[in-house]
Amino acid sequence: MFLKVKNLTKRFGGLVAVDNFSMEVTRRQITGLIGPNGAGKTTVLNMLSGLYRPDGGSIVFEDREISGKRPFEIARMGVGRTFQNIRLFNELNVLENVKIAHGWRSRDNLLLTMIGGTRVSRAEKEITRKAEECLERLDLLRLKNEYPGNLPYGTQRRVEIARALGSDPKLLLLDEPAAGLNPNEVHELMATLRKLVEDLDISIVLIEHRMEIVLNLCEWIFVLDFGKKIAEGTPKQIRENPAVIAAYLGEESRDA
Amino acid sequence: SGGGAGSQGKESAKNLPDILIGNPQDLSSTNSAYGKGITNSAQMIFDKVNAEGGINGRKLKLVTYDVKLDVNEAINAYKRLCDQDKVVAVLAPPVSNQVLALAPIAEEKKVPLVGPFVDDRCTNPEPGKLWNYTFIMQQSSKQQAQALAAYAMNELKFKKFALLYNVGNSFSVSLAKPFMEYVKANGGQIVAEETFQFGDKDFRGQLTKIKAANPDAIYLPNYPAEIPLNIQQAKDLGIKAQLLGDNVCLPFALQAGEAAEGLIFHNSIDPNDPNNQEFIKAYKERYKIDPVPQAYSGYDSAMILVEAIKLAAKEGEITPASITRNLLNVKDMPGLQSKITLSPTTHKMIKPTVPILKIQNAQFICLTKYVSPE
Amino acid sequence: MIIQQLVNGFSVGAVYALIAVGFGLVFNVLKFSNFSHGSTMGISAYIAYLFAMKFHLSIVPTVSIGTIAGGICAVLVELIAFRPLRKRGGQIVYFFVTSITMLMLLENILVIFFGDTFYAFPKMIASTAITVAGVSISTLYLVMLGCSVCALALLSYWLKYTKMGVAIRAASCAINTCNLMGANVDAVISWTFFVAGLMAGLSGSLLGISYTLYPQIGQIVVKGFIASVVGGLGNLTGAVVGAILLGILEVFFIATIGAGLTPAATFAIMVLFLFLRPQGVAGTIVRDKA
Amino acid sequence: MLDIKELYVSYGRITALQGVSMHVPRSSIVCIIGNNGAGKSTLLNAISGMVKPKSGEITFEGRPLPAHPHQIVKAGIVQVPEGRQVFPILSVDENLTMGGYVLSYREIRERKARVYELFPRLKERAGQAAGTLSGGEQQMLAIGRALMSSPKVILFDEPSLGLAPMVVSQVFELIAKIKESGVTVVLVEQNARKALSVADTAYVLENGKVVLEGRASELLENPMVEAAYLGGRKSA
Amino acid sequence: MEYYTSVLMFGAISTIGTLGTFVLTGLTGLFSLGQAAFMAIGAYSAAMGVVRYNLPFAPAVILSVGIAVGLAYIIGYATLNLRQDYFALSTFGFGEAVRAVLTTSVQLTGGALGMTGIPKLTTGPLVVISLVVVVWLIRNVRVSRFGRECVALRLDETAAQAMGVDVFWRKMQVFMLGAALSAYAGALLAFYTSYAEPNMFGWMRSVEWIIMVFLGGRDSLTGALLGSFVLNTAPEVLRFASQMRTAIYCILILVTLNLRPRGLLGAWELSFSGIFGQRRSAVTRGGGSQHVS
Ligand SMILES: Nc1ncnc2c1ncn2[C@@H]1O[C@H](COP(=O)(O)OP(=O)(O)OP(=O)(O)O)[C@@H](O)[C@H]1O
Ligand SMILES: Nc1ncnc2c1ncn2[C@@H]1O[C@H](COP(=O)(O)OP(=O)(O)OP(=O)(O)O)[C@@H](O)[C@H]1O
Ligand SMILES: [Mg+2]
Ligand SMILES: [Mg+2]
Repeated sequence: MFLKVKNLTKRFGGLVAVDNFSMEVTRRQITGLIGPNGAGKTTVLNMLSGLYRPDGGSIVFEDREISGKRPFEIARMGVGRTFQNIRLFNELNVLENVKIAHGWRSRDNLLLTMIGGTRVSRAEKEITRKAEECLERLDLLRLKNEYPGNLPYGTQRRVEIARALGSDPKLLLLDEPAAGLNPNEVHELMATLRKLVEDLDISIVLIEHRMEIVLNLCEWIFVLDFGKKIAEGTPKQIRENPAVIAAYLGEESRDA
Repeated sequence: SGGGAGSQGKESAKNLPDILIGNPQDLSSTNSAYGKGITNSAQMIFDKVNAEGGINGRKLKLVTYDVKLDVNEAINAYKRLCDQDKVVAVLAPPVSNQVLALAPIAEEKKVPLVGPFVDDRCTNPEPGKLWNYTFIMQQSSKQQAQALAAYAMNELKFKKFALLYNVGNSFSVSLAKPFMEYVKANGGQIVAEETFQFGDKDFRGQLTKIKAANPDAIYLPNYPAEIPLNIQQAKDLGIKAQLLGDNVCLPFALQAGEAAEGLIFHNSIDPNDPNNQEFIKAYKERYKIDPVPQAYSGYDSAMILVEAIKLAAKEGEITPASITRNLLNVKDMPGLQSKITLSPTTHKMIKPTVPILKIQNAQFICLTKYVSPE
Repeated sequence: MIIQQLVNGFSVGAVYALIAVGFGLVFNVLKFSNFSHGSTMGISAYIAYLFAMKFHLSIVPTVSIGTIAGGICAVLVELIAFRPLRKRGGQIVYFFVTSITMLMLLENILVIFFGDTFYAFPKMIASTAITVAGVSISTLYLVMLGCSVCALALLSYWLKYTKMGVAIRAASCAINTCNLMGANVDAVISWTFFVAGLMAGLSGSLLGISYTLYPQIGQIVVKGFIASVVGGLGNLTGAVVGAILLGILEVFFIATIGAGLTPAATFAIMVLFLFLRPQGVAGTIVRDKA
Repeated sequence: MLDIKELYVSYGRITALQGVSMHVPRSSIVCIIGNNGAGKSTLLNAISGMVKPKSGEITFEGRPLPAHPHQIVKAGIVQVPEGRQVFPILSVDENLTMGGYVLSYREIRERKARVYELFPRLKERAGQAAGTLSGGEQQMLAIGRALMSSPKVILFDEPSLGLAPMVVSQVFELIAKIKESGVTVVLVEQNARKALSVADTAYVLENGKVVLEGRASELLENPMVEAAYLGGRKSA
Repeated sequence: MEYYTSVLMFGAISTIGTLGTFVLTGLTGLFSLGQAAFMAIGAYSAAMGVVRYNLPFAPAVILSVGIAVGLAYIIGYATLNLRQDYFALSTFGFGEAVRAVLTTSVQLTGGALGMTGIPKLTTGPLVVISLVVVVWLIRNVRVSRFGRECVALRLDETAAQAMGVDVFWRKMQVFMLGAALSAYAGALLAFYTSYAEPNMFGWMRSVEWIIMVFLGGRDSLTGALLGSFVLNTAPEVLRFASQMRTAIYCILILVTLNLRPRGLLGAWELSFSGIFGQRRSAVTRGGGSQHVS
């Protein structure tokens, strides 16, 4: 199994943000994670990427237990992510932002770097090449020298995705990647994501409130409410699930 | 080259070049009061000499640089004074640490450093060895501290002593060590040795311990910012032991008010000495403040330089070398501190007197003038 | 002797506490170590001294004048050193640099004007120490402790329950958004500095009265720095508790291992404490939510 | 109510607004749509005084706008900024207090009660540091915060961002209600279809220029708008 | 002549220490108020190695650098995981502790009276070569992924972690690097002045280094060098001002920072056709939303 989450629990004081949540993700699959605001989706993602330490349960990624590992270790095992509230490095330009994610892959160390030499500059070139490739995938190459803080909100979201790709992840965790995009851009994004899965052989876990994306893109969807899983299934099943409609979609979605 | 702050020497009528004396002092940091005191006194003397026509018609001019308390700054300033300004002598800062660093450099530059620093190592790096270009113009810390110790043991018959001093301050340490050595060597006892660091303002913790050790006397070889607090807080805690102070107690111990009554301390001058009245009056008139202790020793330092320059002028050229040589030729100069003759082997004053003073009714009275055995 | 030492430590702590409350205000609220707080203390102490000498004032008017002088001085410092930097888009970290420079500058100004000698306030209170059952405590320390407790209560209320207080904290994380809410950020920050300055003036003049005056008197602000940080971010109560702990700790070490090594021992305890209790005395960890 | 004439805004080399003119009538909803980087947020920021226009003028109730953001808020214009921008270290309750900064304490208390009624979730979280709220909760807070000051004009910058579908509907209902109560609304939205359906008039921005304006219902039918901003077809 | 050499020597030695602060505080955003203490450790341990234990110069210096790095590791281990102001506080405490130990161990160090009789082994060429080498090393760090990662973790530690940056270890490396440079500078200093006293290494010296870095522009190596050069020579140039000197020096800094709020050079680097990477300064919108803790 690629990713297997079992009985994951997270508490904040009295609040149980994630309650015995289990899920499975297979290779080359886009999985949706939806639910009302405050349901615990981002919290799940934070635990997957190691930013939060779970209070219970296990996360097994490629047959290795990763709960309790530090975020950078998890990232190096092949889990990349974006943030719901954009967290780009505002004083680094777009290219450098992406380079950060690839940095750890290069085979050098501080002492070697200090002395310099061709080996180091070759490593740096490789990082640059890789970063530009990621930017290219999201059609951002022409913005590589811009500083993210000066870019429009929607573009910043795409830079986040490019940066998450920078480390060659096997699993990509996207937290509301389409927020701030207009419908046309959403379509482009969907195409991009599909292509990523095909080209790079990765899996994606996607949190989104824009139903058109989730329903079109995801093969399997998990629905959270108050930290508990209330449903899982194919887009079709989810759309018709009365519990999901009541808790999340609302009546109006029926005609959508 | 840079001009000194206080040097407004008028253009020499005959257009002879001024005789430049370097004056690297702390003017902007913790010891600025001393630096300014020395500068003030030196300026007074130089103005007087210049008003009388200078030396061989040449005016004396002070080249003053700020060096803070920084050793590197002192080195740079000294080198600059020697190389750029071409001074013939340097009025050294009263901070022994700086002179310790400068002494080896002076061996190369061969420009004498004369000043009221106190550490014996400034002239004798080790017993029997001599730095040729440094001259201590104050009773050395050893002379002062041991004079007080001797007085307390012989005259006051004290046996048990306690100390409270600033371990971070070389001045304090260089007084405390010989004091303790003397006491131990002469059958006394150090019942408590308490210390503090720069910036400390509350000493009750240490004093409480000292009180418990029940000494006959407590020696406080500290700086002006600390002495009044030492005294005040000791009294607050109900300590009855005799308090002993150092040569900054005049006048700063008085800041402790009534608590300072009865304090006994060593000093470099006797303020009641009729010889000194003229200086005190002139200083107060000119600078509108009481002279700090270093103003007295700075005065003597500048005085001996003037004397040496005069002797050198008589010999011929006024050069650093001739001044250095002639500093030892000044005999029995009537300084504020004592009659001053410098020893050729230690470059310290020969048998200087150390006045032991006491505060009585907010007045300083001289108990005795102890003549240092050295 | 043990009780006396405890009281000694507590007294020293009271002094630190008063400094920590003022220092902590800017530190907790605007998130930078404002070392110029120290020089504000120094300047107000000298101003109080000048007035006290000239008009033969008693303690209350002297301290009041010092307090107000501190407030004004701090506002001026903000105006000269921090505001232009903020307006031109400097980062908050640069404030630390300017504040240290301000500390050096103001201290130097004191040296230029007053550095010729050392000063002491005229005697202001009848009895400098109160002795109860053989244990003595300085009256002025009691006054300082009282002042810090009052100031702590007032400031905590101010920060928690008034619009201005909330706005100050809001400005610390997002000045622009704070502006968008209709708060005049310039005024808000000026007020913060004014209040912190009042505290500096108060502690400065009380310090001057109980100690001697010299230009570097403000360097004691580092104790406020230690207390505020140990206390825990965002918490003035923590700063005060931290200050008193620091005082007691110092006196304890002085009494046991001597003053020479006290800084080393204090450092060791401090690191151990922070290691065991990373939120400080009273702070809460506000973890970054991703 | 709010009149914008020939507004130019630039950031260094980049010109973000190139001569935008706009009329916002009293108690109406004006919707602004446009692609990423079209200059929508810049326009709102210019109105709130956060960026200084290079030229052009903005008048509010016949008078030029004051110079500083806080004065503009006093005059009655508030913004729900893009990306929420709640004060992370303040509690929910304190964030709301900040929203009512220009009011008296009594008014603050009253309005807080109303906001809590509107968003019960916020009430549950009143003491929590806003930085730890979920994305959607933060968005609710941002909206609630703007409602605190009883403004005459509210500028919404993508209010539906990160909200669950049900809440999105609620928010649009709320916006309609706000308008009913006599408040003027300027709405920037990516969810153009929903936005146009509540709006009275609408403007389409492209590269800092107004390329299309008109009644919202007309734009909704406009094939060009349909193609460029509504996704070509009804969302799935 | 010797005067100028002496000024330049002190300047160059101090610059070596400043470069450590550049990486540590400028790039990584860690405020260490104890860098001068590492300098003290370098100075004293090298001097003691030579004077008391008769070690040759080079091993003594290497040993002293090693000691500093070891201590940095211990302190870093305890504090680099904590909030950043705790790090500032701990390094401050460390500095004071080192000074206390140096003043107290009179037998070994001479205490407050200072350590005299250190042979004068630091020569001009040695200092110049050291400086050039150190600048080269730091330049390489600056333009490499390490420099970039330092800036990234300064800007957003959480995001950097999630991108695979080992934040703790990176900070540790930088801290040890800074300690090594400070210690090396200290050793050079001790064998140049042939005298050392604890008060030469107070926390204000660490602060001076920070000021130098920020004055030059925290992100710019050229800026750090410029800042160091300007502020090391300023006191000498200002000698004429006598007691007003410190005041003028401070006003100079304040005015500069007011006119150039991101330091003299911002993030600009001197570049010899590609030797240095091309950089432009970032003008970030909503700059106020930066949360510095
Ligand atoms: N660090 C924290 N401290 C306290 N409470 C927290 C913390 N992080 C999250 N919470 C709470 O846990 C709940 C779940 O938050 P989470 O961010 O996972 O929601 P979400 O499903 O991502 O919602 P949204 O769609 O609105 O982003 C929320 O109610 C939030 O307030
Ligand atoms: N601070 C800034 N510095 C430089 N350029 C900026 C700045 N802010 C915005 N811009 C530029 O101005 C243009 C308009 O940006 P704006 O944020 O107004 O777009 P928007 O329409 O709100 O986009 P989105 O829908 O993504 O939020 C963009 O090209 C952007 O890059
Ligand atoms: Mg979320
Ligand atoms: Mg926008």
